[in-house]
Amino acid sequence: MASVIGGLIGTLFIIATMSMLWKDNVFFRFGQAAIMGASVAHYTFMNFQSVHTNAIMPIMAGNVMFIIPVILGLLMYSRLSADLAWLAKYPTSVLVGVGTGVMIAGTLRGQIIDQIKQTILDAFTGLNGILIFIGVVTAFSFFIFTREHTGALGTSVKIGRVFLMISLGANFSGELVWYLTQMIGRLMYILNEFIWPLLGA
Amino acid sequence: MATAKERLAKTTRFYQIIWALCLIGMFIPLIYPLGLPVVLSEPVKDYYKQIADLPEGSVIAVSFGASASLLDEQEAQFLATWKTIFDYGHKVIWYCTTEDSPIVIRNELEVVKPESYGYTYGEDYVILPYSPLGEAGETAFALNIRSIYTTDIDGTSLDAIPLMQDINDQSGIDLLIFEYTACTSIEWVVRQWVVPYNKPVIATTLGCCGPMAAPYYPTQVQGFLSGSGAGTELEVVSGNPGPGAAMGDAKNLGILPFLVAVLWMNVKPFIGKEE
Amino acid sequence: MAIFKREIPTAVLSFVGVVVLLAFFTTLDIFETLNGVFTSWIPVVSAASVGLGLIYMIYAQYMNYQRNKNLNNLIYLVVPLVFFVIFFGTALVVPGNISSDAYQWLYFHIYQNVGGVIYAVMFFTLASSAIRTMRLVTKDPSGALQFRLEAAALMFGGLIYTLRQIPLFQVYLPGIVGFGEWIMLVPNVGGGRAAVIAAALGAIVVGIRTLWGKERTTTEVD
Amino acid sequence: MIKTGTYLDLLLMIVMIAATYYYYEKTKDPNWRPFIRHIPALDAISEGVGKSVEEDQPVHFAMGASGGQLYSNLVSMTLTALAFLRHITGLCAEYGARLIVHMPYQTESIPIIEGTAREGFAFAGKPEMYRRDDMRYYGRGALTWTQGVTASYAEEGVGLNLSIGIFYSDCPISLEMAHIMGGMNVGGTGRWIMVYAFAMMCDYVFLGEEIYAAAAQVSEDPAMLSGILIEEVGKFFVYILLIVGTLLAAVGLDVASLLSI
Repeated sequence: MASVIGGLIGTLFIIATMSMLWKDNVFFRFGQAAIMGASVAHYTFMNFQSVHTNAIMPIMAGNVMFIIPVILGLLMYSRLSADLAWLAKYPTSVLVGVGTGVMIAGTLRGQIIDQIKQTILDAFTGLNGILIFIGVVTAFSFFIFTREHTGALGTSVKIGRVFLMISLGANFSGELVWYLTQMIGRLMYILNEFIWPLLGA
Repeated sequence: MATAKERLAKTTRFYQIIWALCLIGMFIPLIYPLGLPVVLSEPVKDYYKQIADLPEGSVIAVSFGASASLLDEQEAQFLATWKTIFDYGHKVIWYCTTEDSPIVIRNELEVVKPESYGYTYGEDYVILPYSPLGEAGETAFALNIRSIYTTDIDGTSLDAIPLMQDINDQSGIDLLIFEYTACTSIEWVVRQWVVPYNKPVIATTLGCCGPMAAPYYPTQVQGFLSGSGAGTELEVVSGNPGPGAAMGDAKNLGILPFLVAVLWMNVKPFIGKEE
Repeated sequence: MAIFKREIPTAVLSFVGVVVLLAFFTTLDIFETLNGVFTSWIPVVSAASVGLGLIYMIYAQYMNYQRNKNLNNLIYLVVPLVFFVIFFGTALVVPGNISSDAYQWLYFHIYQNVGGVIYAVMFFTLASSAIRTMRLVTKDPSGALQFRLEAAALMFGGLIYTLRQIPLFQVYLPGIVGFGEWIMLVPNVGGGRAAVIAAALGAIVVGIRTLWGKERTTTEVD
Repeated sequence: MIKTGTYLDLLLMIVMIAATYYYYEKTKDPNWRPFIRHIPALDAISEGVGKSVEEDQPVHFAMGASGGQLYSNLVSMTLTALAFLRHITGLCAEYGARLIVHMPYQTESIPIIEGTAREGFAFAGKPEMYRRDDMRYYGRGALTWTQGVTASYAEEGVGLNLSIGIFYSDCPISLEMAHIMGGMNVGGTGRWIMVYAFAMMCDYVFLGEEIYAAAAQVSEDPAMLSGILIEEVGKFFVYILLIVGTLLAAVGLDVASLLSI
């Protein structure tokens, strides 16, 4: 019975959210507000638990280095006070500094040089490789901003935009079928958690 | 000339009919399965091969960034991957990088039952708790696992877990499986695992992220599963049936009204129909 | 005092960032060690500051309601709080925490369910916009038919890759799998790789500006 | 001391730092105005504002449900959106069009967004056109934002809808609704994965990185302008590597090893 009730509640939430497609209404808003509270609760709990497991427990065990990130994390809350908000700049600086450092380090090789290397190697592997090479060279020319796209550059950009558009089409398709799967998943939920148990199947 | 509101009403009605037809199309195969076969793609075959070709007993780390809301898209991938790993007798370290991952992985292992493959927790597999690693955390993990995790998900010290005795950093890991749901996060693994250590990496992700992972395949990321369709393919190639088959079935009829509508809109100008 | 508010935070930012970069480029152990320390702090700092989201949410919904006291804004103020208490309370109080049956029930039937259906809704709106825009030929104001090359390329990539993902077409449309794979692994890689390199250069420019202390948001926004 | 396998990375890094220094010095000259190519979608913005006035419809500005990120690596997109907000307030003040701003859910960005709009109107000599009621906030969550924005489009009408910033799955719905309401969509995002939605649904689109160049043009902000030029130096480097590498590979040299130094 508990599972049928769960299924019923879940189904009502699904219908409330889906009802937006027909018309904006109070049930849709209720569903959205509920998930807002639930997700913040889940995130808050899990992150506090993470601080406890991955920082407080090591500190208790004598690994005092973890005191620093805990203090930095707490300094973030100074943003709540207009006078003390500047203190939050310290943890932000560490977050941004480390984030930027690790990003730049890997980007140079992983997303620029290795991509160039692969493009060159592809060019000698056959027709498909040549197409990839042409695609990269021409599509990249679209991102040149200090020259007007006329003459040879203009032609290159026109070809490049076709490659970019095919790439965008593939993105669209991946997204569409993903959303379709999500809908099917929810229909399966309604069947398996509500309708079949209700019918005793 | 119709007003904006009239136009809105008319357009919306047309779309609502298509939507309803799509919904009906999805429902039918869920009740009367079609059971169509699937055809395998290269990134999925390579993904499978990476796991299958490892020597038995190799250590696989799974950077597990699952989201509960997106399980419809990824559950088939996950279940088939875990079963494949167990089939080949590899050891696994899951480390949870999103708030949902600990719950998702525990629930899935209840379904897959590692014990039925002769696995023992702590010796053959281990789950590390949630920590919001992000890109910097991936760097730290690769450098020194214990700088991020000192215990497993149950609070047992890593030093007391047999599997973790000799594994301190990336050098103890033979293959990384990177699970992510924000398409650009594939860059993290390229930057923090592939560039500095040239570590073999395969990825599991959403359908929309596949085209964005493709530029890194097959040299930087050796294989990837993108979307539930790839999950279904892995079920087939690994011989481990799962929830992907039913999903695939429902897609068949669910997408048809959309395709017909696109076709109709393209034919319309030629038969003189109004916009 | 101003130095503590601006110059020192900027110096901290530059210092940690440059250390991480030096760890990547040099073989000196000191940088490698510091890199390990700094990067291991990040998850703890992020996790410890997550409560801010909760406070911001309550404050923003409250202000919104104050600005416009209607039913919708009241719902947005009260309902999240109620569900927050239910979820957080269950996770905290019930034995077993998030592994307890009670939390699993809430998680499975409400959290996962509503979270999932949000994306399901998108299928319909995305489909309708595609129906509208995926047209090879349109009529110009004079009534003449015009072929649109770029729209055709987008449609070509989109539809072929869609058909490739649907089992029905995999079975009854021979070659569609190979064709779909080709779209993804050849023209998509051509265009996508160019976009990856361009975006990477953009990220490096912002990154250098940030480490240099010239990025406005990190230096001026309080 | 330098790690093997990072020489080329280091070279590129030095090139980019040198370019940053060079162009930073350039920005000290108040008359420095580098050439940036014409971006067609830019003209469409003023055309759209004019259309809004003619049709007596409001101009909408959206920077994405999650478009107020100040502390992530997407911050440059937030700044870009703010540059456009400043630009559109100026145009609305000039043409006398009503502007509705749909703010993102990151509350920390609200002061800077409101400040930018207020400043924009004040600078154009029409401070009274800044209306707090038209600065909309919809609470946390992408779908509540999408729903609030689409409801606003439906109830208040759309002349021009300028959507620029950080967009996730929110834009397919909002752009579609603006179009259905007869609005003119102009916009773009730097998140490549969502660019398809803009390409499909906008009358005029900024494709990917174009938003940065366009923002630099409309803001005439030296920092933004120099950013574009520094990137161009990087692009030049990329082309050099591509050309030289291909030539060397063509004569039979082991380019894979050469590019791995």
